[in-house]
Amino acid sequence: MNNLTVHPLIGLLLFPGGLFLLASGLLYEWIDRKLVARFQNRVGPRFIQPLADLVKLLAKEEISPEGVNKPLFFILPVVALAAALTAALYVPMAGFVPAGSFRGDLIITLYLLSVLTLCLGLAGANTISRFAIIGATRTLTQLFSYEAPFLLALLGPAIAAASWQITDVDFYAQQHLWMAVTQPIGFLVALVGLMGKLELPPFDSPEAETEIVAGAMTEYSGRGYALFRLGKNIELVIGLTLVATFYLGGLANPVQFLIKTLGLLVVLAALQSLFARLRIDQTVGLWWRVGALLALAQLLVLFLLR
Amino acid sequence: MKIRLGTMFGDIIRSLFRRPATQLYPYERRPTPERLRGNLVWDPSKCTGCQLCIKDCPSDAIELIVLDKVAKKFVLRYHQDRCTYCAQCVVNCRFKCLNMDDQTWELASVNKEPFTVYYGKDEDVAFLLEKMARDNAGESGCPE
Amino acid sequence: MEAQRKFIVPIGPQHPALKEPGHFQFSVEGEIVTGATVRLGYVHRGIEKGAEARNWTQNLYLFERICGICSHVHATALALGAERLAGVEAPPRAQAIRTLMSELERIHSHMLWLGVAAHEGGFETLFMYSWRDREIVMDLLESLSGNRVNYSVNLIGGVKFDVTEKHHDEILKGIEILEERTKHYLKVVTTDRTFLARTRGVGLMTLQQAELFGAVGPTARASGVARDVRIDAPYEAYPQFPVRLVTDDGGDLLARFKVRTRELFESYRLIREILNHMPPGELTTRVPRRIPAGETISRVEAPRGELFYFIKSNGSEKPERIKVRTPSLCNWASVTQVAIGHKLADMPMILSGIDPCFSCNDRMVTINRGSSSQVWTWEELRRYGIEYYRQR
Amino acid sequence: MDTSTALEKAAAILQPWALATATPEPNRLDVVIERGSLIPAVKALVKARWGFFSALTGLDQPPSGDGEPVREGCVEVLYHFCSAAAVVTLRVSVPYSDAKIDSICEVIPSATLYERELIEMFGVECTGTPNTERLLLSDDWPEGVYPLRKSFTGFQQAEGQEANHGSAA
Repeated sequence: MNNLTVHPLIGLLLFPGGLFLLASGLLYEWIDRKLVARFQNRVGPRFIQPLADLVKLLAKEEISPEGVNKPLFFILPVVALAAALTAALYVPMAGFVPAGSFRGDLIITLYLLSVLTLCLGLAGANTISRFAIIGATRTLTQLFSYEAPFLLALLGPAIAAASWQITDVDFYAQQHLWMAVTQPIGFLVALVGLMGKLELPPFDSPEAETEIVAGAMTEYSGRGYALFRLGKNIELVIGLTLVATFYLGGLANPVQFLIKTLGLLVVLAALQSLFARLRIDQTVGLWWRVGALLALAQLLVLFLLR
Repeated sequence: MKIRLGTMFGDIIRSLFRRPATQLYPYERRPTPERLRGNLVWDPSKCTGCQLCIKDCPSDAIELIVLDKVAKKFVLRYHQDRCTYCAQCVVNCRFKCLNMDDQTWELASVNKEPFTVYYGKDEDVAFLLEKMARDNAGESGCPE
Repeated sequence: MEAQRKFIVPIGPQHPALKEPGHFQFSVEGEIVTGATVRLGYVHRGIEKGAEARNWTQNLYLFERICGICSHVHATALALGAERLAGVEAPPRAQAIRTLMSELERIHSHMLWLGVAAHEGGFETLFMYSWRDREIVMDLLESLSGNRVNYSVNLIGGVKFDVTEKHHDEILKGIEILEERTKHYLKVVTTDRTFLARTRGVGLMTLQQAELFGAVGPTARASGVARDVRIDAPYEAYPQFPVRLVTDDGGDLLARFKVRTRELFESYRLIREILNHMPPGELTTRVPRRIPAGETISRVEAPRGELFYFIKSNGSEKPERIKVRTPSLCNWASVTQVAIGHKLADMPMILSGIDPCFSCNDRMVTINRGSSSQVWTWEELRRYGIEYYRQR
Repeated sequence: MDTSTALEKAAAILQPWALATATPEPNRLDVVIERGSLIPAVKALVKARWGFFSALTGLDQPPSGDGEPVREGCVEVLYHFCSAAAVVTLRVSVPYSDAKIDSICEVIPSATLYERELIEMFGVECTGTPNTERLLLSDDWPEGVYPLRKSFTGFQQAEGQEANHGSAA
């Protein structure tokens, strides 16, 4: 399918990395915002808004607050974005064959996605702002709570396909019935886990504006903030792709990619607007008491049925 | 009472197929209500110069400048930027010469000058402005 | 040593949780709040002092501007007090219109609060919807008075405008939609699992505490205190149109939600009754410009609770002293006490639970301070502002 | 309990400390008391569970010096208690020269906010109120300038007047 003749490195800049990811990240952010707005009976932003925000932030002065480790302060957003971009290499973006693929790339992808959250937590802990520190603690607490169930939920399809390689799972999913049907619990946990990962409401207590302003990102401005936001947007696209690949019958072509990820995004936006924010203790409780157990039960069923 | 998840589900689904409640204000204007208290307008023909309106104005937004008491030559200087649009002056006026317009209510400007409005017969206002200009010129020329 | 290890989280004076400036310091251990202090005064405007330099009518408008949400009750309290001192009473129709406006204002204030509290709890959808529906009552107020806020209904001795047939129908229609929606919101706040997790058992204030702290209004009624000026000491047209007391024994945030939404139904009922039995007659009565000397206490029930005016006249055109005690001030004490032991995440909810109104409390002019460590006087700040804009 | 019986009851409770009583309006009772008997009086009201502490008003009575016998300037502090429609007001007068009053916080803890307002606006020291940091006025408001006293008439003049006042006292 992918028989372009450009140099692979240049190709990488355009697709699946670089430009394509940036554009799709911004696009998905807009769709998300627009959908939430429509669910709330508002108008919502115009499609150019995320780009405008990005350009504005990039053009702004970046202020480094007192008392931070400067190199760390500047490098963290870059690392976060880079991690998110790298993660895209192993995922069937837009339904194409991933740029790189090897045995066990699922684990690598998941950990690359977590690097963003880790960077965020570090960034918050790096400053002396009280809001940022509380935000950082909450970010990391949340990371530890959703990570295990999310991983377990993605393990289900991998076990079914008997491979740790995303392309294999993709291929397997295309051949079989949608795993959202065969493994409904896993699908639910994965979807909600994605919301936790992206700190979307109701799991947005790490950046609850009414309590701790912007959480870990309170002290960030200008470029650093823009990069973090961009990283999150890209994570949104990758996360959606991953869940769609695993649970919605794989991604064979761009049309399928669009339909499936956008469908997921609609559900995600609806979930975002349906609930009140959970407190951090409630989030942790929910994940460990409900999420992890459910995912484990799903795995157990899988093992028993094999 | 039963505890449920997602009690607003019906709302959000319905609103997807509904027009947004947001008004795109500068492009979309609703008609103003009849009683809207906008700009103050003054009809000089009925005024007797009793100054009752000025007495109770909570924000010193109106001044009545008497040019000729006997000939009933008055000019009303109205400071839109000070006005609180409470309509007390309209209530106080026994001759119904004050009124609040329900159409002009967009009062934004980058400087203060347009907010001082002179009401009165054209010749009176012209006379006053000329006099003020003369006084100003005299003042600045005088002291040094 | 202990004191130094305290981790203090400042909320305000500029903070997304507060729509108005106030400064709270919460000392926390982990997420648990161990202490709370409050600092007010960021929106002091010197109204009590200013009142002494204005005549009674001018003060009516000044006091209406104490609060942007419950403006009508402030003017009403002053007008009632002044009328009592002058020994006159506004005609029945005027009283009924004042009451009608008070209740419409209560609806708008409670709807606003519902939205704000939902927003603090991170329930953006409820926030958006309740504010969308609040527009209905705002439109009604606008079409009645000509203004969305600061309606300027009152005159000393009456009201400015009448309620026509057209308004009558308009209001009834609006109320009907609102009632429908309020029923829905009551269902949402009492049955939604995620929202209940944030409100049930949070910010608990017992009956004893509420009485000790002198809480007023819905905050007190949610703890089971039967205290409502409209019932205890009816004013305006409340003797003819009695209100039923709404209380709840819960004492937590959920109870406050319940009490406020149920009060909305009471307001709807009252408005219908007033509209259907509107007394005919004059709108104003004559009141002398000089109010006879004397002291009076004027108490009215604002949306947030009992509003207390102490008015002293010295027989001139200007009042000698007007003391305003707003309901929020009564309820502050309860917040700082109740906060202890709760999670930081609950603070915004608890704060908004009493429906605080900062500008109601702050009525004193101060010298502004710049954001930097350098202290700026108002003049300097003004000059800086003018120069800044001139350069642009 | 209707208003008049409530007021009668309050009058009975406050009888031991009352210097003078008045009923300016049918639903009100004014009781003038000594500074020293404030706390026992408030305690008695609270103990009898008579109403709730509703507000605290300061009233400035500047010195009158022309003609009549010279009266020392004083601040009248009014403690309003409400029970349904009935309002009982305890009136305590404190002279400028010794502007001190006992805090009632030990009896009614929530009174501290009102007391702090009184301290800042009228310069009446409430001995024993837990926190006397600035509540309403800005941190750089000059000491000894009390905005709600009649002698305060704006900023520039106030400083001059306050100085005069100090020298006179």
